[in-house]
Amino acid sequence: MSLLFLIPLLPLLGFAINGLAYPKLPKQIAGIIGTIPPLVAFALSLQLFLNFDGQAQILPIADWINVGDLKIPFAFQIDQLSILMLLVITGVGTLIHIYSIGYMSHDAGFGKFFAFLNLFVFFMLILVLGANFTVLFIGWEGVGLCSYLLIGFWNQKNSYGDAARKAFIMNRIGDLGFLVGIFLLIQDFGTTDYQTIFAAVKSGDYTTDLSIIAFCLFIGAMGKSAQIPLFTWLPDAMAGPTPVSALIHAATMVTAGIYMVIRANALFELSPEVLHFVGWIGLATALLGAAIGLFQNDIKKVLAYSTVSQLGYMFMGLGASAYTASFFHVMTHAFFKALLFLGAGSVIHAMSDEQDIRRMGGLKSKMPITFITFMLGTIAIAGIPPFAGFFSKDEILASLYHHDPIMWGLAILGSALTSFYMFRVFILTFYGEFRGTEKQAHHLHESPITMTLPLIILAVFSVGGGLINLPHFAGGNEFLAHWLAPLLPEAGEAGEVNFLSLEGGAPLLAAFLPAFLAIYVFGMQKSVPAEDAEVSGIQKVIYNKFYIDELYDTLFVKPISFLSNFFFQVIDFLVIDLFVEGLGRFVKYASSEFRRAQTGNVGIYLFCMVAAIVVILFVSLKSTILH
Amino acid sequence: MYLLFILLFPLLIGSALLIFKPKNAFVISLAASLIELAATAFVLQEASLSPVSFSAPWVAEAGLSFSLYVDGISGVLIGLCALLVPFIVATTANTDRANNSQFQGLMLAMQTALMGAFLAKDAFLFYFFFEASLLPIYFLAAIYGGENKNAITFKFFVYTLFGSLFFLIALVFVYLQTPGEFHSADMDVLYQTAKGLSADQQGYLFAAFFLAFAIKMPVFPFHTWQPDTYTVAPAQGTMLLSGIMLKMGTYGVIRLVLPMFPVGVATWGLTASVLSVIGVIYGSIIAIQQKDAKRLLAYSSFAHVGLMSAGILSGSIEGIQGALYQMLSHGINIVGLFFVIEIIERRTKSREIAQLGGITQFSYPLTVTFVILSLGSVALPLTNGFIGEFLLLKSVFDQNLTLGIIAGITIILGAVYTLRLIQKSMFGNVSRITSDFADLTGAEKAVLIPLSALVILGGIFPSTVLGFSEPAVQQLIQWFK
Amino acid sequence: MQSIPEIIRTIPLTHYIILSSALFCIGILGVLTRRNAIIVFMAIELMLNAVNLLLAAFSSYYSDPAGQIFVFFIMAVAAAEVAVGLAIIVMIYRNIQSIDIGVLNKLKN
Amino acid sequence: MTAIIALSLLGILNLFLGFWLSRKTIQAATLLFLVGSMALTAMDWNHEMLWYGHMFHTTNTSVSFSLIIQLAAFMVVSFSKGFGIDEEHTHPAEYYAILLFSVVGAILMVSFDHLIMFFVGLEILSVAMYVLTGSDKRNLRSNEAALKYFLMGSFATGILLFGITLVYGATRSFYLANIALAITNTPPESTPIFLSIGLLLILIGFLFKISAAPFHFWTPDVYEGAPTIFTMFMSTVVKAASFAALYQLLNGPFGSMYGTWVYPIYYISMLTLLVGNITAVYQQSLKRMLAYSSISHAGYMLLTVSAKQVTTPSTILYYSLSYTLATIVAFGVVMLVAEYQTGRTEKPENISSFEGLAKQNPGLAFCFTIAMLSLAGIPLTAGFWGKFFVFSDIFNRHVYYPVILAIVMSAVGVYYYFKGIIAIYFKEGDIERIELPGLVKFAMWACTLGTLLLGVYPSIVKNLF
Repeated sequence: MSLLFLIPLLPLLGFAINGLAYPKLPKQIAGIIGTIPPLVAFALSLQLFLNFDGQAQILPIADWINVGDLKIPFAFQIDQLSILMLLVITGVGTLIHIYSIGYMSHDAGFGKFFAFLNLFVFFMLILVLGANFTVLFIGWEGVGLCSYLLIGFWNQKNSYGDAARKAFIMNRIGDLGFLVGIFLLIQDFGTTDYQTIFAAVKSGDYTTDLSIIAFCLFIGAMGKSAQIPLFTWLPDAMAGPTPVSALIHAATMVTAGIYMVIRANALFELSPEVLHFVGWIGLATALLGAAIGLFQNDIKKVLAYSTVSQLGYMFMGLGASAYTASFFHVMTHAFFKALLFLGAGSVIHAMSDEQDIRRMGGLKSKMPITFITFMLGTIAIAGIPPFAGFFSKDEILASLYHHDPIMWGLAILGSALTSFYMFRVFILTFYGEFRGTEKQAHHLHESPITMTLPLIILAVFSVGGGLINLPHFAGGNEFLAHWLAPLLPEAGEAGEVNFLSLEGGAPLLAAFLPAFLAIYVFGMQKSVPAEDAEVSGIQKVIYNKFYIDELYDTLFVKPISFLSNFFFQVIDFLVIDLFVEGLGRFVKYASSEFRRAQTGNVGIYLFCMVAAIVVILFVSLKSTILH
Repeated sequence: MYLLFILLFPLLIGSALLIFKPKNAFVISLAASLIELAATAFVLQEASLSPVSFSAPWVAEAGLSFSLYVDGISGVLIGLCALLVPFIVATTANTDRANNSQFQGLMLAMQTALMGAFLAKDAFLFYFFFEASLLPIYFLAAIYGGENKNAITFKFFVYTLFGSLFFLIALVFVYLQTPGEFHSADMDVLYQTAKGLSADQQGYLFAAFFLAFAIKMPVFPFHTWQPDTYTVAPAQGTMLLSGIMLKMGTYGVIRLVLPMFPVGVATWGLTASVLSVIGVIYGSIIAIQQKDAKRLLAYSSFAHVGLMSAGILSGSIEGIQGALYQMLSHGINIVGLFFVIEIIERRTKSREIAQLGGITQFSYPLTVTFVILSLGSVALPLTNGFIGEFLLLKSVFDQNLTLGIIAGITIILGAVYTLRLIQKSMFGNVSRITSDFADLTGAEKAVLIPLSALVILGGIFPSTVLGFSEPAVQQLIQWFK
Repeated sequence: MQSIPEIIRTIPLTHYIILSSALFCIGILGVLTRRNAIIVFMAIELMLNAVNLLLAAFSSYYSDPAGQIFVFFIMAVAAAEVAVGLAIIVMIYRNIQSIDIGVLNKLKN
Repeated sequence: MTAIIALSLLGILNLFLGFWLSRKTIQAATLLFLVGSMALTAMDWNHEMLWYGHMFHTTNTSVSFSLIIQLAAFMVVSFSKGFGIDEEHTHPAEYYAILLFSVVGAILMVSFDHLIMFFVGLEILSVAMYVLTGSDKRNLRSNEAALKYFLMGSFATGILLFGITLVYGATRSFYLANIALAITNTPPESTPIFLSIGLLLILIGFLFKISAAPFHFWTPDVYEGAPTIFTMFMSTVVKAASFAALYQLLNGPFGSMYGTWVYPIYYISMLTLLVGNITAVYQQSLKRMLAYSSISHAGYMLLTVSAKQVTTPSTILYYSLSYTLATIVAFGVVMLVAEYQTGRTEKPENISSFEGLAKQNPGLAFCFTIAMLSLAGIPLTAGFWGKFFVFSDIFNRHVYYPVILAIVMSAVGVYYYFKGIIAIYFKEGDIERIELPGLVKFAMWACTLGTLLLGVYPSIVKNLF
């Protein structure tokens, strides 16, 4: 336990060394310095996990903000939830670090990249370790920063920079909501400590409407976890190097919102209307993401929309109070989505940075390890048993079935779409003829061991990840559910599933049928998606992401730019300043008029004097004279 | 006695520079400001145990005394002033201003005026320095400024002076209500006296006081002098203005307005807060489309200070502590940011954002420090700006929910314009004028790196400062309530 | 044989006041209406004489010599003023061959 | 008191010295005489005495004002090297003698206890000023100024005298103490109406002397037309003496008629502030601008007079001193630069003639700046405290509107005073180094340092009494 502080500290140290020594440090050393901290942190987390006695512990590190009655310490909380998150972050993180050694080996900013990655791991660990909402907020914004830095990693390209800014700003919109939530918590409970707040909530010791607080916190989650309406940054975030997409925009950071809702489940449980809202937002996002994913041709974009969609599933689960199921999906998703991204990265690496699946095909033989692992990932995400994705998604669906059948039905639809577009990508990439250029064909090669090793490890987890919470019917003991039980409310979990019923059968059908359809269309018919110009109709609308970016541009960006110019040029210069300057001008004008009284003629001067004398005498003595 | 030293020492050296015009003005000035820093640190050390004061008769027949006082509140400000001036002096290194004894002398003279305003215990002494500070900065800006400097600096001078005259008249009014044959302008006595005034009087007096400070800060709609002046003044002048001088306004509200006119604040505080918050949003929105980097920062400073003002007017401990902390942070950040722009301007002769780009390829340290300073400015957690803005937003939020949320939008807009500035200048393609951008010199690093370190340290260890100011603020709040 | 003050007192004081006020006002009107510097100056002298008259009257009524002594002072000072004033007027006449006060408006605004 | 006798005799002596001695020596002798008379004046400090059948009264107040007047005269004489270069037509000894005589008049004005004494003092001062104004005989502007001043001045004297006469008629005395007694002992209903009329006419006579609007019309013309060195004298000595006398009258014998005189003063001071400050903004000639500035300062000082506080005399004293010091430097610099620019530019007294002064003449520029700041009432200078004391005096009366106007107007004041500063520092111009004689330098720096000293530590003067 005493070594706990090392877990976040090591990545910070790695960041400091790599960041300060950046241009001078040789790449090999930078890679090692970057990779060791998460590795050691993983080992420490594992040790923590194994020695955990079931009692949540608060580890105060230092005083932070102490003002009046408000005391916000730097403190870590070790409990079931944070330990699991530690494992996922450091585990997946380590693999991605290893992968990056290979993937980024040709990049000039190698050391900087590792520095940023370490910094990200640091902030992510702070996020999950924090014992209060404010420390969580440090991590929350910190990962946003790293996300910004890493998306814009190749900073010469302006569009990457734009994507990075978009991510940061959209996250900040959510963060404002989160911040308001924190303020409300402080107003009500005088603190942001989890334990104090949740204890007070459970004992009914609060005055304000908890649903407002929960809603504000959820706005934060919408930003961070890319839910409608704040999701558009995530697909753009694919501008970053692929390992970043895997780590930040699939496995860890984007699930912070889910982590936070689970963490604050006591609050959300008492705000059923907010939970309802969460569920519907999740559902809408899941469907929207999946729909857009259907027609994307950029391999990373597909995966990005898939992430948006999967995050939607997790929120749906939360909306149905199925916290375990959602968290289960967080974990399995971390495995298979990281795997898919890394696989995609491996493909892109081999294809000399080509990302369009219409230019790929037939890579199966050239890149066997990538092929196999990618396939396993695809199966997992499609929800085909007995892979990890099946169990976690099925659990969410099962709880939805009891919660709200309509949502369940739509979720099944989304699941079918997922299965279809994932197989579409998979087939188009690995089967058929190679459709790229000669030069690319010449370059094709399997990735180095540093890249394939993480793929293999992740593939193993994607296949067997379901074991973590293997339901009873499959011979498991629902480890995750038991493990998390102390932190969660009693009810909300689904019971046994019967595969012959609608409840059990529909998900299976939704996983298999679209898969076959995709295999048929793209594998057997060998059809290839049309070029951009040929797309039309509804497909074009979907391909262009329903023009949501354009909508936001018209609704927010343009008006604010207009306002900015308007305020600057009109209000500032013409209204306010005119008034200020006008006063000066008025004085000058008055002056030019006043001086005309000074005619230079003594006669007039004397006349004025006499007139003034008469007036003074008259006014002063008026009353006396009248009496 | 130490207080007298830290007050007069810069002036002494400054006037010596102005009169004798030595060749090596830079070394003298830097040494003087460092000695000042050391002496101030010593005073603050003392003040952390109990308030330090100094008093001498001044205009006895008018009840005015030359009394200086350092408690938790003024301590933060004199600390800020003593801390920043060496950096500001150091920014002149290797330029033609370095050994310009007039320039250095005026800066040191300015320091005395600023220190004086923060140290004063007697309200008239405060006013005295409050206005006197206008002179050195006016000359700095008007002699060394850029295009159209005469009209702009003149407007600045007249405008701010105009505001402070209302402050003076209101101050005289309260002062004349104080007991005793000769009256007294000691702040404690003024607090006591002003509290006994009628609600109407408090309202008027609040307006008169706030007007002066609102112009100085500035608060919407009294800000139109500010972007022009910041843009036209030489970088060091802008740093002095934005880093330290505008804090005289916020400090004045904390020191004088809150304890003197609790009823006035209760009646009119919300109106003033609303104006401040309008300024926050208004300034941020304008900053988004600015073409001139310096003007962008000017508007951002305008936005930041609006939040401080709103926080202070909430009258809560978070608001005041947050404002104090934010004054410190904002001072550090804005000085650093203006220096970055100055460095860019020195090398490219341009501040036009659209003409820059790709600087990171030539100067990694500049990019890193710039980003860190900007992050402080956008209030990212673990930077100094976060502590201040967190507390300020919370206080505004507690006072009025809607206002708090509107003020909170600043964290979004702040990110918008700051990131735009970073991207257009540091990242992207190299432009014609940045193509031979030289890396930072040692002297430039010596300013930017410590400032960046302070940004981060300030975000991690705020309790050093917050703890220092807490007793004094508690006392103020007790009185206010 | 009545003394001069007694003779003066045979007329009510009010009459003196009215008379000298009238004289004074005539002087003022003269100042206002005339453009010749000499005549303006004469009108001013008339005002002073109105004052002298009134002082003498008061002095007699109150049997207080101070008022009459003041008259002497006024006369002396007026003489000095005349000396300076005429010198100034002569000086101007030498320069512009005119003593019309309306002509003198080089200094204005 | 012995000072006035000494000064009169020395003035005559001066005339004789003029036959034998050179200009320089006479200047030195005059300065010496002034120092001597100041010493004599100072000897009366803390010796309150009545002289000449109680017509002349030395108190600490009168001694301080006398000292200020002589100090001003001393500074003016120090600056006077350039006057009357034209040896053929001018006789410097005469002007120095007239200056000394007028100082006698001014001292009488601040120490009188009897209206005859007051009248004599006033006329000595005024007649001397008429002469000095017209002393540049060949210059038509000087002629015009002299005639205007003379006509209007003697007109105002007439008004004043009529007022004195009416007061005499109502109170049967010229002694201030007796007048006061008579006024307080007469029941209001039996007070003749001409007492009030007399008081108001006296007041108007004063308002003319201190150039309060609308009796200010002579000021800009005369100040501009007169040789600068005498403008300097006029604007300082005449003003200080008149204010001291006005205060003495209004707060002494007429103190109980507060209600009669205070309202005219309020309105007139507001009008004066408005006219003086606003009109000054447009002026191109620095000299004329300073004339309007002098009008506006009269407005501030009038406010103090109306306050009728215990502190009022010391406020007037302080204000007069700070105004005197600043004005002397301001006119002094105007004079020096205009002299330099004569022949070089069309209008040597215009602001444009001052552009770029600071480059070669930093000392001159600095002194001028301090003077302008002091006139504008910026802290660190004496002018700030002057305004401060005025405001606090008037506030004690719970009078607000005039003060608010005064505040607004002082912001306007900053506007035009800074035009001068901007011109000398920030405008391009090619003024070479102007060589200053030692005395001028001394006087200039003495005034400047005095301004700064008073600005930092006003108590030296403010708590004299």
